[in-house]
Amino acid sequence: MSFRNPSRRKVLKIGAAAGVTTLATPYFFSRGAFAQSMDYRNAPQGDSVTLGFNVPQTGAYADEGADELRAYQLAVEHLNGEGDGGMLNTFSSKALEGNGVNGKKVAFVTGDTQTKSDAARASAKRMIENDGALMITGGSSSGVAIAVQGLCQEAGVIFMAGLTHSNDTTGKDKRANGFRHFFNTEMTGAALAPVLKNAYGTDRKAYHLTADYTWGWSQEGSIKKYSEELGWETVDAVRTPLGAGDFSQYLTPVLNSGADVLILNHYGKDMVNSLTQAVQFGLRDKQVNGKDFAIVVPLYSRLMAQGAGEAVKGIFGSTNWHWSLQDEGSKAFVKSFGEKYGFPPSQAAHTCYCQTLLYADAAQRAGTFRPSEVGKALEGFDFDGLGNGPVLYRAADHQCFKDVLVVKGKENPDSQFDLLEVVEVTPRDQVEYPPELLGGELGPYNDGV
Amino acid sequence: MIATFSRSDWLLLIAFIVIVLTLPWTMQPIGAAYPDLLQKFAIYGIFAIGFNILFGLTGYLSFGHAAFLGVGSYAALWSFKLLTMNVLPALALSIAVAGVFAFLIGYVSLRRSGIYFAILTLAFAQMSYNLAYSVLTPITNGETGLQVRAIRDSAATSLRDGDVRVIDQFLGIPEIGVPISNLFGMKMSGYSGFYFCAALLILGFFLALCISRSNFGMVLKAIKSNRNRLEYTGVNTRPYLIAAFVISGMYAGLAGSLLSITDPIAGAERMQWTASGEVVLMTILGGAGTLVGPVLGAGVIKYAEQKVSSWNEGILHNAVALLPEPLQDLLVWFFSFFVGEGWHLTLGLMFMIIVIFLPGGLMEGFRRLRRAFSGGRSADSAKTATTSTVQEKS
Amino acid sequence: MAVADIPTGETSEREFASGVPDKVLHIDDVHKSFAGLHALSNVDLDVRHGETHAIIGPNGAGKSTLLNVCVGRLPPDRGAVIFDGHVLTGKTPHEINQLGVARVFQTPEVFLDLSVLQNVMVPALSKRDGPFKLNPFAAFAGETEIRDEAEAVIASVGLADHMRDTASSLSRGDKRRLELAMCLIQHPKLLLLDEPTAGMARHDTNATIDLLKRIKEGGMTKVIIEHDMHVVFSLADRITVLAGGRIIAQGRPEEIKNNPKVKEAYLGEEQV
Amino acid sequence: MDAIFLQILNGLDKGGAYALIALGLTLIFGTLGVVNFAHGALFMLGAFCAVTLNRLLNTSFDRVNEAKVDFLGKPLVEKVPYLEQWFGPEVSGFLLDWSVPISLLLAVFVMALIGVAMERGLIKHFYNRPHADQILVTFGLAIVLQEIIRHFFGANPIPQPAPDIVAGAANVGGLLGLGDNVYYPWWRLIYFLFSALVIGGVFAFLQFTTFGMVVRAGMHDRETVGLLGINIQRRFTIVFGLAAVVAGVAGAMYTPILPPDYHMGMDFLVLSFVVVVVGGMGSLTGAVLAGFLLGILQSFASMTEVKSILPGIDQIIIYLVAVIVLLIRPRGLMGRPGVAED
Repeated sequence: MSFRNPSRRKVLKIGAAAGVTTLATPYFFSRGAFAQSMDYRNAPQGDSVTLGFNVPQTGAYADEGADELRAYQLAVEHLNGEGDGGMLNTFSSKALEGNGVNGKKVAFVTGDTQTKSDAARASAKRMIENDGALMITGGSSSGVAIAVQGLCQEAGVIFMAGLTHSNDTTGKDKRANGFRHFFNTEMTGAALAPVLKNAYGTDRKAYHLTADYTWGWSQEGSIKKYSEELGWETVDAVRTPLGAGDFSQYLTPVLNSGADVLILNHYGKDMVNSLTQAVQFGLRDKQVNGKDFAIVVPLYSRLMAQGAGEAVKGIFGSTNWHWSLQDEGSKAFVKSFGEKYGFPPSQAAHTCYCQTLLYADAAQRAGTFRPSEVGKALEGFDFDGLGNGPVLYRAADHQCFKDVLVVKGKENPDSQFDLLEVVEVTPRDQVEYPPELLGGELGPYNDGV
Repeated sequence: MIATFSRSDWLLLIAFIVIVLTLPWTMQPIGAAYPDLLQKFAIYGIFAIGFNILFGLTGYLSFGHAAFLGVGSYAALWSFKLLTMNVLPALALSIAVAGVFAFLIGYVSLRRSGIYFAILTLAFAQMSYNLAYSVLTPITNGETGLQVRAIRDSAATSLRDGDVRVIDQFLGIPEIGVPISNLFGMKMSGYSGFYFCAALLILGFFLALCISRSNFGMVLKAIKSNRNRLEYTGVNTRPYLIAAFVISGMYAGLAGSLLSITDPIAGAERMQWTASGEVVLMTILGGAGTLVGPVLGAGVIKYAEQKVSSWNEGILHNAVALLPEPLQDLLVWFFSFFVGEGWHLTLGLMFMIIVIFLPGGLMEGFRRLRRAFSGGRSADSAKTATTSTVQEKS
Repeated sequence: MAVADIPTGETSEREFASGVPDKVLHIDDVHKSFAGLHALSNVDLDVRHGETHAIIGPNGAGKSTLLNVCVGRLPPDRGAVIFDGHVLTGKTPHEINQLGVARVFQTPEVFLDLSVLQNVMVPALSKRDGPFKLNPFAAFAGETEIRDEAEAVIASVGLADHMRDTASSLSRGDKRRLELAMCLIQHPKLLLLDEPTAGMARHDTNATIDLLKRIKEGGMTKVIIEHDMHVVFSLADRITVLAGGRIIAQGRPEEIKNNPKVKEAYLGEEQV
Repeated sequence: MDAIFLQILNGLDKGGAYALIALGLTLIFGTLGVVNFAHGALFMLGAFCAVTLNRLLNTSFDRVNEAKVDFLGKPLVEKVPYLEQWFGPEVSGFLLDWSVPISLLLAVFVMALIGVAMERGLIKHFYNRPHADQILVTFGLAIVLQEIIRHFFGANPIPQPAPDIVAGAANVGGLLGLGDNVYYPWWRLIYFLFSALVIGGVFAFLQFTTFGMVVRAGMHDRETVGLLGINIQRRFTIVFGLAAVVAGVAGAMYTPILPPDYHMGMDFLVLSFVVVVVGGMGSLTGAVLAGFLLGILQSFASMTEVKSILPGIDQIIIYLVAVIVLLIRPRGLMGRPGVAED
């Protein structure tokens, strides 16, 4: 990622423009301007429109955040007609023409969520209040996503969630101004179950280790629900403290519990550590009840899986997207990302890129950036060509429904990126659920006036 | 009591009020004049002032003050959920709950001093954080954080997911969607929220000034100076320490309450030890034991967290756009270590430099500057400067 | 600060007949040993009202231990210390001070960060307001009466010019004066002085003797632990000699001067 | 029964790591009187010595393999380690496999250097400053160190596998005649032995050498030792170096158990302080004792049987024990009065 890369520099300069202009504008003037067009919050005044990219730049998910930021910059480039256009060329909607959105150049500001709700909200508020951002996107954990989504609802801007896997984001805590492209634990459960059945049969005893917070519980619940439907028995579900580091004291009881499957409802560093250590304890090579012992990691992240190294081999899990997919959209995205940065994009990068494109497309189709109009353009939107096959943005809960990938740690990887192989693409209709299932209420749109 | 303020105290108070109230204008050139950051300046200023009452005056280093901040936030949120969206009950409840919590923790922790005290407070705060994140989720809503919700339809909905707000319902205050915290109808977001926080900051500063100038404050300073001597002077230091601990806990509770008032969500990470560390850093950065220092330190750290972290390479390039290309690249390359994602590095370096060269924090830096400017004139003025140091500190 | 951690032992306050009414301090059969070593054994001592009582003895005689037992820092293994009808044994230092016992330390202990005036105000207020008073709004700056008195006491010890200086800027001798002022403002019934001239130059020592003599004229009861015989014989009305934790002699200065036992105990010590 | 035996093993293993970090921390505190908040960062730096060695061994040149394609469909550019080129795959494979144990050599050297540089350049100026200043400056240093590491190695954990031969689990039950159901990872057993060795070594060093005697005397009464005309300053530097080396090798050896990332130092910092304080500031035996005690208690508190009685106990056990110990024994298990109380 060299600073000499000319195209990147150009984007950066445009990206910075918004920040600097607002920096120099006394707030009374900008408030005055705002007052003149009391249309909606942060209605763009000049010839550019500012988006806010709120990603973790410090803390455990900093690498994931950095990858998200790369994807955002790429998306902005493509929207402004630079680079090779990426998935704009394969996107089923042809509203965008590569000359910005609604005739305005796309600029952006960035912020650091630190993977903390408080910091993320503060950062988003800065982008809304100070930098005039009219859409916030990003994030690498569900707590943060829900917190920022709530904020955007109050402030009256659109929130396009980044990597957030908890059901609550578009369930209990859904908001009219918030949209999610990423999948959730419910879909993971539905997608994994048939694969697990094929691989391990219906007579299995599962032992859960679950990160002791909302996402972990939600994941554990979904897997239990679907695996028990298969006929699996849940031997025990043990909660582990977030950031436990050493999981040995939770792993040793597994050995003598009579279980023959270990399900690690962990993400990030917890997943890396618990998986590495589980393999060290010989769980992957054991025989129990006359069967090979199996480990399952419901939510995989390739970036994080790199940290577990060899330990991921043969371990099943689910993922939103993977760079090895061979559809046109994925290929176009991998190509333009890979040529710019020298390595393939992660699923976090993919979902963030898609969200930016989807937002821009909706605004273009709506002909305005007004949140309620953009939202309506997204609601019930059917599209294709963004790497996941045909997708629906469901109106009832602002959740995308698409095929879910079931992946497995690759036995003989070709390169450091080649860690996972797609074993099954669970079709969309198998992972769909009624919107009432997860509760919550969207409420009305808020345009911020 | 007010009669006991010296002229310089009055000047200090007036200057403080003027500076705080004009922040929306004076902060413009550095891009910090927007409501959220201004609110944070005021809120963390209150937190740091309160922390300084314990640490700056008595010298007891608590590593667990974030626990009171967190408890205050949760208390305010529950007041919103159960009673009313009016902020006054929330404020009162937060301060009271934080005070009680601080009393319990202080009563136990203050049996020890020095590092042992620091670790005890750290242990209590970490226990609060760990429990709030996991098993206490019914009260705290764990990772997601406690939020204000619409009035619930039936008693079957849990209180986390649906509110009751008995006072508002009784008064028949209408609600559309999720309501906003308010002070008798004035909403507490944006600039009105800032001025509300600013008013409380000024009040908090005034109280701290009173305490600092009072006999009570003098005894606290004597504890820091020589606790053993104080015991032989007939003073029972333990209740003084507990009182200081509770007062500073209540300040933290107030700050936590304001966090919830300006932004109605409360998360457990507010209680983490790093959050406790942050207020220590603010206080030391500005100057422990001084009145203005902690507020200044809070401002600097919040500014770094919000603004320095947002300066990406693009903004850097614009900042040095007038320079020739290679030089630009070099400068941008160099500074990109310290801004954007590198802002933690800046913070770390800043602390090292301050602690190594300016043990009295930024306030000592200002004093030295002042002395350097006045020192040239006469030996007398140098002496006044030293005595005014005492004045300032006392 | 370690005081609070020391087990306080028997704290029940027994009724003690104060015996002779002019006895201010009565040390009754005090024993104290550290790890089997007898620091004090069988110590009986009476201090009369208004007298200056010196306790002398060679190094390790148990002088400091005795003082520490008196101020509540060390609990005795046996026996009791009765002051003015109160049993001091088991009381905390601040309680003992509130009863009217003030103490000057071996190395001057003052509040280094506070000004001279504040250093004196702290004991003045603790005398007036008791061991704890929570009123964050009351400031002595507004209370002329008590402040005037403090300023007078400071002037009386010769620190009038340093009223607003921080204590840390004072010389060692001045710190000692300040510490004395801190005790005097409380008008204690009993003043305990632990080697008040230790480490001082002759000039400062003489100045301190003068100061203490002036206090003596005020009729305050004092117990001095001292090494320097010059000081002892300048000030003391009565002297108790400790050696090996026991009292070996007691009496007026001239009696002590000629006591063979005392000479024996001090054999080899240059000062006698 | 097996379960309890395994939890004891877990506790010993965890305790070994805690004790190693706490040992250096309390050594620095006891001799130099400095509260070193950068000690976690030293642990992290040690771990990154292992990563660095691995990277060095993997230093490679590009070779285009026309037969394969990369993710963009271009000919695959393979990275060929120079080692492989020079010594053949067998030697390089062996070196890479054993890189973690080999990295101990690097860690000893690098950490001694870092330790001495840190003491000479920064710490010695803080001997007479208040503990709060020491905490802050070393905390600042810790942030700086970890940000530098992040700059070069990123934020994600980096796997460092143990040598193949000890990568799996040992049939401990079989070895001890407890039946065939008790397996424990070889590397963790090695780590426990390793920590016992290092602890023993440090104790022997302090107990049986003249240097150690002076240091112990210095821990007891610094002024007197200084008065004896012994150059205690130079010894302090060496002690700090020693503490850094202990933390460093502890970190390097821990990498197969916990893939290192830039933040791991902070994660261990609070914990190691709790261990030191529970043991008693400045007490070496206390630190070791407390390390193992907390490790074992943590393991037991995590058992489902215990958690069902006291929900969430495993989240707070460490802190709870710290509070209880400090309230019953004011200066920790083995602390001396007057130390670190102001």
